[in-house]
Amino acid sequence: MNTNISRGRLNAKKIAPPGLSLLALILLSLLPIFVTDYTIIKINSIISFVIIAVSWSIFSGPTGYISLSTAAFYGLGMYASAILGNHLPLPLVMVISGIASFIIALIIGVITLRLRGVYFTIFTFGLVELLRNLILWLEIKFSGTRGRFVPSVDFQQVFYCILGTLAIILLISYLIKRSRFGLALIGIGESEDAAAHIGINTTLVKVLGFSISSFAVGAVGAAMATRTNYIDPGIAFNMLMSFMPVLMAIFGGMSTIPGPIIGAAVFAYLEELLITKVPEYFMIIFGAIMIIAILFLPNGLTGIAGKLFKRRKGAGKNANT
Amino acid sequence: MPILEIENLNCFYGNVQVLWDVSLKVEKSEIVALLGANGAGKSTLLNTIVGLVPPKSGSIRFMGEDIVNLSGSEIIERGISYLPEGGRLFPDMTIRENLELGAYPMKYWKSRKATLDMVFDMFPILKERQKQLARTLSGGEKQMLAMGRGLMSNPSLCLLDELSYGLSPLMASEVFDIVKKLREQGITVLLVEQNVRQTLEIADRAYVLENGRICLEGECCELIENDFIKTAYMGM
Amino acid sequence: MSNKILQIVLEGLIMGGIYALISMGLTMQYGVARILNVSHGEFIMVGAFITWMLTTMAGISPLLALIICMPVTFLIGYILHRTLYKKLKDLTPSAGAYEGNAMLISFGLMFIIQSVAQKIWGSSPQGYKYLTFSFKIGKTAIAVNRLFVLFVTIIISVIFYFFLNRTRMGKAIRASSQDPAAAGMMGIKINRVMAICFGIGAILAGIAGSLLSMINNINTSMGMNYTVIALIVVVLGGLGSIPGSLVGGLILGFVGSIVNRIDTSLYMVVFYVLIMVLLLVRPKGLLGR
Amino acid sequence: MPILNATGVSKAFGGLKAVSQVDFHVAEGEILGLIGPNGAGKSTLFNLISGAIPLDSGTIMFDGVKISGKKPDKICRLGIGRTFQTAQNFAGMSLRQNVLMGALFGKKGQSATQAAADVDEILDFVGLTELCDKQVSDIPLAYQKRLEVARALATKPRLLMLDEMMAGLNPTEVAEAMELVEKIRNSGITVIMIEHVMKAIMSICDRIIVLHHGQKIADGTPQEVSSMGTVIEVYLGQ
Amino acid sequence: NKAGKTETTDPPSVDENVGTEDTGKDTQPAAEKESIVFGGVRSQSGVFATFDETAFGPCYRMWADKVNAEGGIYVEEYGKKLPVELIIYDDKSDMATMTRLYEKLILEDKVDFLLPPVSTAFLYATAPIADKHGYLLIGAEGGSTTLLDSIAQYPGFFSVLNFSVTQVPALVDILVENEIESAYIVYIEDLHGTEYSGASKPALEEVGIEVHGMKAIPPDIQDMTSIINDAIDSGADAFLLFAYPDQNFLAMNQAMAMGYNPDVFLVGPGGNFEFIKGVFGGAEAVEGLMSWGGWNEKSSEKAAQFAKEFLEYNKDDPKVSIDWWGHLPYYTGLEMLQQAIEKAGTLDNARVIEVLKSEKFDTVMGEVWFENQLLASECYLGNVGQWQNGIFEVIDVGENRTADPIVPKPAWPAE
Ligand SMILES: Nc1ncnc2c1ncn2[C@@H]1O[C@H](COP(=O)(O)OP(=O)(O)OP(=O)(O)O)[C@@H](O)[C@H]1O
Ligand SMILES: Nc1ncnc2c1ncn2[C@@H]1O[C@H](COP(=O)(O)OP(=O)(O)OP(=O)(O)O)[C@@H](O)[C@H]1O
Ligand SMILES: [Mg+2]
Ligand SMILES: [Mg+2]
Repeated sequence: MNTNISRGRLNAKKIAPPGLSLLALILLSLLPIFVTDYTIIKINSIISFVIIAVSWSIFSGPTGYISLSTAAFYGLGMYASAILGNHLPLPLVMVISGIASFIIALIIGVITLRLRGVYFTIFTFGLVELLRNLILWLEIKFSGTRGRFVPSVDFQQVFYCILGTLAIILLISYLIKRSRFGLALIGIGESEDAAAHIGINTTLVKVLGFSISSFAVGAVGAAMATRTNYIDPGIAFNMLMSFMPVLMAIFGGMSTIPGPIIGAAVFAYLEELLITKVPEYFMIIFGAIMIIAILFLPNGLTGIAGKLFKRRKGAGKNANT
Repeated sequence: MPILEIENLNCFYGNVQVLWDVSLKVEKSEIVALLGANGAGKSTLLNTIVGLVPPKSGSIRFMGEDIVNLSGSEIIERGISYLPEGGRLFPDMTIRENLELGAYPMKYWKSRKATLDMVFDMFPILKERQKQLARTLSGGEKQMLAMGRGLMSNPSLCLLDELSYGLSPLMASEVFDIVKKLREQGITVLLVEQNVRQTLEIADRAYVLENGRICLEGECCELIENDFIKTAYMGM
Repeated sequence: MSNKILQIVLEGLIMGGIYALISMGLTMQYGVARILNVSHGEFIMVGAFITWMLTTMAGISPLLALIICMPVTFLIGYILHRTLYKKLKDLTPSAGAYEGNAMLISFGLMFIIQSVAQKIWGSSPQGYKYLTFSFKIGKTAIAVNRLFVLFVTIIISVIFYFFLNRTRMGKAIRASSQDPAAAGMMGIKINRVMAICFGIGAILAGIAGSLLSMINNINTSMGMNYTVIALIVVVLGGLGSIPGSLVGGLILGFVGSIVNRIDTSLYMVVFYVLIMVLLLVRPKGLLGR
Repeated sequence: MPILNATGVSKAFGGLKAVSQVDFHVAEGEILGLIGPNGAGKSTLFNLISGAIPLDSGTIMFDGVKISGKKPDKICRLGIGRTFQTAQNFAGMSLRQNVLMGALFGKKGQSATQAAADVDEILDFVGLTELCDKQVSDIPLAYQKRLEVARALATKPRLLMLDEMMAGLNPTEVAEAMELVEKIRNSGITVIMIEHVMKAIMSICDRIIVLHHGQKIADGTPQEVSSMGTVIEVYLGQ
Repeated sequence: NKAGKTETTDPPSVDENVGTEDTGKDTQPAAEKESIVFGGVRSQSGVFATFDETAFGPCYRMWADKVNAEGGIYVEEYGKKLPVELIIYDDKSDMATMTRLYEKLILEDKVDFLLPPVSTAFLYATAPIADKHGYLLIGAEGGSTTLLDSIAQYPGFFSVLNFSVTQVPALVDILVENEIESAYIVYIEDLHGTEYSGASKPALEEVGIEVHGMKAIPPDIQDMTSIINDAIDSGADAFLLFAYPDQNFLAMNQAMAMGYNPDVFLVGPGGNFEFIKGVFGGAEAVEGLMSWGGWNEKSSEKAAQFAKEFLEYNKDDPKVSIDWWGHLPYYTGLEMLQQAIEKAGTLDNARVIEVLKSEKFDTVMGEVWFENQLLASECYLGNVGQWQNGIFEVIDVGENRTADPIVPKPAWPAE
């Protein structure tokens, strides 16, 4: 990609250097040697949130189309795992589930992406509820049951699958951010009309963006279903799953790649910490922390990092003159 | 005593200074025009007068009293009404409701019926269409409504920003007629316009703002012959 | 046959009316104050529990309790806006960022309110009996408490309509929702108006909660369901459109009462299909522009 | 052969016939003025040509290709650029990046290096070089409109549609803008412009079309049109 | 606050425990063992919080305090009584959180024994985890026939609550005895609802009771007018509602309001709680209402004693009220576990499982034992109950009966 683009203002925000991420991934993959099993399980769950938050912000970050459909693809992934898990190895189930999510998102995208703003948001939200109720109804009416067991998979295998997905989604996210496609997504977010009139096929870009951001969610859903052992429509299509990535991305700061990563990691860790240390007051403290964090870090966690950085640079400049 | 007197006003957006030592006076029952290139700071000056942009330094006196630290609604209550660029009507409210909101401060709300009649007298077409939603009006009607709304607070001074913006020539001349009508009603007008010729024809005096500084002022009948104005603002 | 129709209409009106109340409340909060208040349902729950407490413990009539509920919920909403959201607004310059952050704050509020309520009132269902008798029109039994709720909903809606369309504050609210900056130029104190809107949203939620407690049992985790319904209705009707919320709520009520007769468990499925189809046909909601 | 040919173009919003049964053509290399009272349907006509909104009936041919029914990005890539009445820019980006977007996406297979080179040239052409690193939201509205022109030019159009590019300019600035339009035409681009500034329209347009209530009421040289009774009555005034 | 719970917020004691356990729970007889740690993940917030608040929650807290008051559980291996320590986490009613936290209890906190999570679905998800790590798990809330198919896979899994397998036949007997000829069934669309409705329909039809209607309702139902109207129109003698308190209470409220009063009115879980009287303004409101479960002070002396102690223990907490279905078996499960540990003389789960499978235990329910990992059906003190004069009477046909059923049900009280 031409330097003129990456030198510009938008890309000036530090993109996580791929080398550093690679190192982090390698360290993570060596983790099982050093830490306890439960730590792996915990990190596994945190990483799954990171993947979801990063996926979400691939599309919703630049375009401003706030999607609440994460739970739909996550749930589909869980069902894929419950249905296929007995016959196929987990990585394959994840790939199938990811591709299925991609295709379904493609179809949904074609139908919905002419909606704008909150209308799109609510539509995607409705999608989750629709799927939940539809599957519930189908299960009751036709299979006469409601839940399903998910074939269990060794947690280390799940961990490496999740880690692999993380690597893939980070790579995709990084590539998109640097590509013409990523620029088109930003353009759509800034002014969709203008974007269309300078030759950007907005429908195609949006639909593709939406589908790419759904792919990994489906895969993660399939992997994480093996951690819950048992699912039913209420468990698989859980609204909170749709809200989480939004909260995490805003919490971390939306416009950069590290934002959602940090947001998701801090958020998930904090929750785990509170839930085990102060289960009785967890909700109150968690809510209060959220409010305080937003009030004092309105640009998310990475926002303060950016501000500190700028201030130091500014101070340096002043000192020179 | 001038109705509006501004002295050495300096304004900033963040760290960028937009107005530099601006001083101007408006006498009662005058039409004063404010001319200047795009981005010269004309709208900023009006915004500062009505308290939307706080000045860094300088004074703004209205009828002899300093109004720099007053809130927007207090300034309106003192008798200044502001017609922002583009009219800024409430599109999903009727003509009548838009007008009523012009008299929002309690002081005027009580007498809104009487003022309404006065405005309807001035713009009979608004009276006919009281119930029509603002969004469905034509460009010229919108400007009339915006002016009518500005008059609802019985102002002694009207600040008008780019009245003829985007209007057809026919509409534009209608709007200039209305400004003349205001003066006949004894209302003082400070007018920002790009339509320099027509403005100079109806205004009494004018100031020229360039890059945030007043660079020229004078009677309109003189300015219209001024070479600088001719070359810089009338494209001759 | 006519019995069935009467039943369907009444059912639709009663639940639709409550949905409309809830949604109008959310519209006030989102339409003017730009807060997609995810904790809206928690105000419903609080209203319901205040009514329940006053009724069962203090022996007050639920109707009186409903009236007491109004200032209480208003104050909670008003103060929350004057403190939290005002502060957030001062801190977040861009409108888009404010909307996102405001939603996050309301998420935090949701957790806190729900958890505090659970500490006070527990998690089990609660209820009381109010006007649990019926009369008959033809062969149709009509429950008086539900009819009463319908009656109150209509009165509240009418009052609300007059407030918005006829009063000075009402007009200021509508103006602020259409162009807050221009409203400021009219001398409208925009921050106060927003706080009032947030408070009114809370009142409407509180009233809905009160009414729900008269016909249904309540529990401290009931809020989220209603938040979801309100969100959907608000979008269905058209963002920021009060009549839209009213129409949307009623539609939802009627769909419910019709589908209930065909296959109750299909209710939500039909409902979401309907919403999605409607949105595709009218991408800005029924009465949105 | 005309570069653009429209026949029977109509669009209604609800009951309102914003554009009805309009036939017109644009000859290659001309500057065509589009005037008419507020709400006459001028901007709507632009929207129909550029594909921003679908038309109810009629056909529009561009350079022998039927463009009615196509999406805006296709139409842009066929060679029609436009600006909007209220400037639509990528507000969070710098001026340079805005123009770069046009250069990158406006033509198929445009290389990034080529696009970057074009950008500098175009910024210079429209006179925005000095401001090019500023963010859009920091520059005055009139410049934002000029930026739109630059971005449209970056897509390498053969036909450029300008919607009230001169509104809010003072006469001197109008004169500059007129120069720019002529420069654009001289570089081989056909121009359609909507304008209420009569002086500009009368002096640079080769031909003028007048719309009223969505219908074409006049079509001719500036002299012909400005002396027509109906045009004076509904638009120019005395 | 109960003593056991405060200890959960006290990490040092947990950590100490972990430290000692790390040296190898199975290999060395760790002489320093100070307490027996029971860990559980319960829904203390969210939609299922009501389970922990009213069902199993009060039981395990009371049990832990009672055991500790007596000095603890005697474990031969250590040669002394060890006090009970509880680690309870909140899963906020979320399945994924719940399963993960059980893994934390097992892998990180290395608790000695597990306490069950809330509800059937959660139990299903937990059973494989417990089994994988060799822990025993005695389920509390929940149970279902699907369980019977999979229970053998998890040899350390036990269930104490009676469910459709024993309850539906008991109900059918009562209906037959009272010459009920037709029934109208409403059920919630979930495991519980499908199971009970699925089991009831053939059972009723087999004895010649006609099923006039069978309607599924979603959990978030707001209005049951149409269902009540349909039930009225069907003219069925019995109205059977297999749902949870939320739906049950809504149906009761609407039935009262609409004057629907069939001969038999039975609701699923919810009808068996003491607090139901308060919800409808007094005992007379629920007179004649049937529900699942069934034990009361008349069932046995031990049951009476338990009820007394339970009320005494929870008298300061208005949120807790007695459950005339589950509380007795839940508490029984805990007592069985305690006695099994004492009998095994070790904290080794595998050995305790053996004891649980083979021995009989003396509990508040009398002498009880497991049969195929379920509490033997003879052990239960009742399967169907009916409110009569403010008492939840057992009306099973047979010796458990504490009062004759009142059929037809008396009218709902007038306002
Ligand atoms: N909210 C704002 N934040 C930052 N800069 C601003 C803001 N509003 C205006 N400016 C800048 O201040 C300067 C003066 O703007 P102003 O709108 O007052 O000009 P104007 O004379 O009214 O121009 P126009 O004829 O385009 O209306 C311009 O450079 C403009 O970009
Ligand atoms: N998207 C739309 N929905 C509904 N009505 C519309 C829409 N766009 C335009 N209109 C209406 O169509 C008519 C023509 O509008 P248009 O914008 O084309 O006018 P115009 O000739 O460009 O006027 P102006 O000179 O004021 O810009 C107007 O009455 C306008 O209100
Ligand atoms: Mg201006
Ligand atoms: Mg136009």
